[in-house]
Amino acid sequence: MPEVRTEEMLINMGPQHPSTHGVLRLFLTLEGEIVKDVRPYIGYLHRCFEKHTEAMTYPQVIPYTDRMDYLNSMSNEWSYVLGLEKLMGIEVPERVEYIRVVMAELQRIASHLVALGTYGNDAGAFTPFLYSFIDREKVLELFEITCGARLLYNYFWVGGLSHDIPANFQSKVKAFIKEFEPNIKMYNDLLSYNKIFIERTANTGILPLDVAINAGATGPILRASGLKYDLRKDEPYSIYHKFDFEIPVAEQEVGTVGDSWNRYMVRIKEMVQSLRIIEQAIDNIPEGDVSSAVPKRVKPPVGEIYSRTETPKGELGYYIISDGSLNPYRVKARSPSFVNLSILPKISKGHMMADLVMILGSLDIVLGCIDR
Amino acid sequence: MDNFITSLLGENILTFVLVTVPVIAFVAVFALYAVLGERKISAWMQNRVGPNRVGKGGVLQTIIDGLKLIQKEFVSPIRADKYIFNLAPIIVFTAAFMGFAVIPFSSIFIGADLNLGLFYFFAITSLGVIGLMIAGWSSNNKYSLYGAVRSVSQIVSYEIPTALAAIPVVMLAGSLSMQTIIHEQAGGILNWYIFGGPGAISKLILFPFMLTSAVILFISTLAETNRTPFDIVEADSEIVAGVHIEYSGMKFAMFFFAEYAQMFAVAAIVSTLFLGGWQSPFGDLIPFLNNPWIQFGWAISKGLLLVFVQIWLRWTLPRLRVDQLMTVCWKFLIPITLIDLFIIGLYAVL
Amino acid sequence: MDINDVYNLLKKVFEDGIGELKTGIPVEDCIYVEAGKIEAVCFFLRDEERLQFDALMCLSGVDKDKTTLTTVYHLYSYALKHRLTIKVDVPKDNPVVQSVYQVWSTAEWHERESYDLLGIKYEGNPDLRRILLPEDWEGHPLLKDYKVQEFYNGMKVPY
Amino acid sequence: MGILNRLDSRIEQFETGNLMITSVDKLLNYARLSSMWQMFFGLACCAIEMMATSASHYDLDRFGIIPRPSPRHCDIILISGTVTLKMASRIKRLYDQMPEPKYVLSMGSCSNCGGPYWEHGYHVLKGIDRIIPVDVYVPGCPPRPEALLEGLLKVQEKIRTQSIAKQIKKA
Repeated sequence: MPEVRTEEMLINMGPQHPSTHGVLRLFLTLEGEIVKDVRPYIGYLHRCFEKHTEAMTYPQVIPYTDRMDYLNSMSNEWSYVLGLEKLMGIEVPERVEYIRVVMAELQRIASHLVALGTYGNDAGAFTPFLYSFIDREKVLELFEITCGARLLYNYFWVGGLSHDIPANFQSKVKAFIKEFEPNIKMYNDLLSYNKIFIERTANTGILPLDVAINAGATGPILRASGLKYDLRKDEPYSIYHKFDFEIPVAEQEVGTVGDSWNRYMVRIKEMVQSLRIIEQAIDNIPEGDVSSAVPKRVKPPVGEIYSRTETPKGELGYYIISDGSLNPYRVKARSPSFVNLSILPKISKGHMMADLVMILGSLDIVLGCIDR
Repeated sequence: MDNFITSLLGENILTFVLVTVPVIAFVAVFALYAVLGERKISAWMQNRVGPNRVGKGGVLQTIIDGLKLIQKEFVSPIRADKYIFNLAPIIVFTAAFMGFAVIPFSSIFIGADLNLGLFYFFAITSLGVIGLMIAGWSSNNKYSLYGAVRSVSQIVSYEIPTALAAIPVVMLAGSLSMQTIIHEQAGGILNWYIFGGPGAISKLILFPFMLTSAVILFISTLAETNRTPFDIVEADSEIVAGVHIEYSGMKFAMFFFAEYAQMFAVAAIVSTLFLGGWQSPFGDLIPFLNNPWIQFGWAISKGLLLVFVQIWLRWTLPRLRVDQLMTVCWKFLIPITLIDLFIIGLYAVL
Repeated sequence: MDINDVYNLLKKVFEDGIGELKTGIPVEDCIYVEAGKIEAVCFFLRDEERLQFDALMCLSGVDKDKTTLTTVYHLYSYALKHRLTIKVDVPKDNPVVQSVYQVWSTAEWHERESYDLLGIKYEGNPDLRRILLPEDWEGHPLLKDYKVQEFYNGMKVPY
Repeated sequence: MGILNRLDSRIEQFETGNLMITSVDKLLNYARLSSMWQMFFGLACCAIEMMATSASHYDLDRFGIIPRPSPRHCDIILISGTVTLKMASRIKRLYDQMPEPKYVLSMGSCSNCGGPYWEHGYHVLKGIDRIIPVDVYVPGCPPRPEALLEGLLKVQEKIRTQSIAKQIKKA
């Protein structure tokens, strides 16, 4: 019998491709439908964040942090502002802390909703995407009545906030919680426990815990691999120690710990926990002034700090070096998506092309954050 | 008297034209409105409005889409195999349309009542896969090649359960002619083959098996028309747009057209085999409703109902993976249809 | 273990490989390590029972002054929940640092980024190419004396 | 341009507003403006607002605008976000792959002029109009969905003023 000649197929996926979530380019080596090798090429959205920080004053950097991970601007700002506050030794008023917690958790819900919707889209189910955007609009409206912007807020300032919350904010948030809570069950019925969806995602792209830690995975991806670790609990910043909430980790429910389905499911469960935090915080916002601690000139002493917070995508760290002037000497952003994407080649080899799309979607990357 | 036009005019060229034109017109109007229907139904399912600017409530949207597509430049990529590239949409469209020849719209109207009608239908619709194959191949695009390979493996595999699920009806009716099959189901909703066909004993015994066959036939025709959850041929999140990635303008519209025409064709086949085709569900209780002209309404509305189910499924379910698609076909559908076939065959012989 | 204990431990094992310990400035203390020893030191930090730094949080390149580039390693231990900052100084005219890719695979992309933006070369990195900027880009933008090129591929770069 | 190329020079003599030509013009323009298929393509922050605009709350489908993944099926490309120098050549190629007649909408300050990255953004293209022609600019960082809709309506307005005869002449 003559030998069958086989050839590897080299395919460029992206930078324009419906499921690369932006301008990511994947260089695939395929054997039929099986993925032999994946090489991510990034930098198509490199917007020179770090060079900009060196030319701007400290508060001017905040809008640029917004534009890094544009799906969770609030959390980006928080991490940066938190670092500066620690460096300058500013005590933030209690009211500010509460509002920040509420905003960050709302932002987490909004970000996870996009993750959910686009993930459904990757799987070929278009409807969850539209449902999740209906819910996301409600969150955006809350942001909009507070600071006027839908996407990029410039809301957290060093020592305070740009605006106080409006009078009807609390009642609106409560109304949102009431509307949104039953929808989570709807998403579970529509997508999470759909037989086809489970078949597509369970047991694909398994990331073992030791690899996850060694490769620097953080956030939902680390928790889906089975480690109960969340900066909000394990290295509590702000006032998270006051709230009672769980950290969702992967359980042996469907598939294997560390697979795509669990990465997706951890996010759904996190939304429930975020709602719990908001419920606890929203009634206890103390009276006070949100801008009393805002310094006129932000001029930290010579020094450096690595501040990190738990954003929806994982651990976002800013390494800020101050030389005592008005401009930062160096700001390095350690973005969660950047590290999480670097795991992709490790977990997608040997899967099919359709699985690769699902694995990439389960990492929930944002290219603005990767390329900065 | 299979065709009132034939009986009126006899067999001549005018008859053939007169028989073909209404079918073409129907398919054209159907395809246009199925696209619009799909957009409207999906909008309705997703809390949206859907197209509403062109005409009242957007009723002319797809016509205007077509008018726009006529104006588009037709790009043929420099590396594409030009003749085959241009031929492919025509093959796909023709194959989809030729199936309509044997679809009975009424007891007095059918394009051609072949005594091998069902066989002809399966044979001719699978020609479409050749069109898809050469479309994907000649585009000289890796994504469309993937689409082509996927479409061939998918459609060829699903031919088997489609045929196997249709055979029980053929055995019970004793004919491959579409009109005969429908005539066998006369006498109201309970005599339809989905409920086991005419005859009290056969209903009791055959109902579960015929129902399974009907469901399997519906599922595998979904796969043959590349509808979700089996739309891996044009899965946008994986291979962008599959075989028609390089087609623009009217050539692309022809693929679109063919897909929607085929949706109705397979729906009509399912309704002919299992839902009594043009038979009124009330049988002889209300003789007026079995009037040959009302029968058009029954045939079309049963088809549309099944098309609606196809659209409904598309906007609800995620899609399967290639290997899972094959697993469903070879490990589930084919064994189940074989068992079905055996039992129904046993019954038919006895 | 506080930073002094870590420092003493490292000093005992690696002697000359460890530079000074810097404390007192806000907010972070750090230990300086020789560029040629960093891989061994990191292996030790990861595998030593009392330290167990199993994760590299961040790796940053810094243009320290006119003659020096610095690589900063922020380490974290999930097992023991403590952190450590390590710095490696290299001269600008020969910026070569050992790669810590073998220790933490996170480092691969971080090192590529640092090479891309600052030009620090990491010896032993399996794939040391530019990561954010195009392959044919000139210069390393995060250097303080970086001059933007006028044209790239026929497109004007400055406003 | 498809059918228009075939009509070719015969049209030119009708240049000055022949009654029949204007009516055909109107119909064809109406077809083009009512069914602008958009490219399923996002760059940065603005892409999220673009997605929000096509989602249920704002619903671009009302205007007959649906996203298509392949550039060959598209009529309009929304440049939604910062264009970097590395990406610019790819966008140019995508634009070239689209069949005529095609339209470009530049969404957001970044693609209009570089936006907040205009000064120190060494890797940002300062305006998409440096590589491809733009029909409508929508300002904002990012523009609200309403602003994007307004921009799309402006594109429709522009199409409404086009004529077969004039286009042939230009080409």
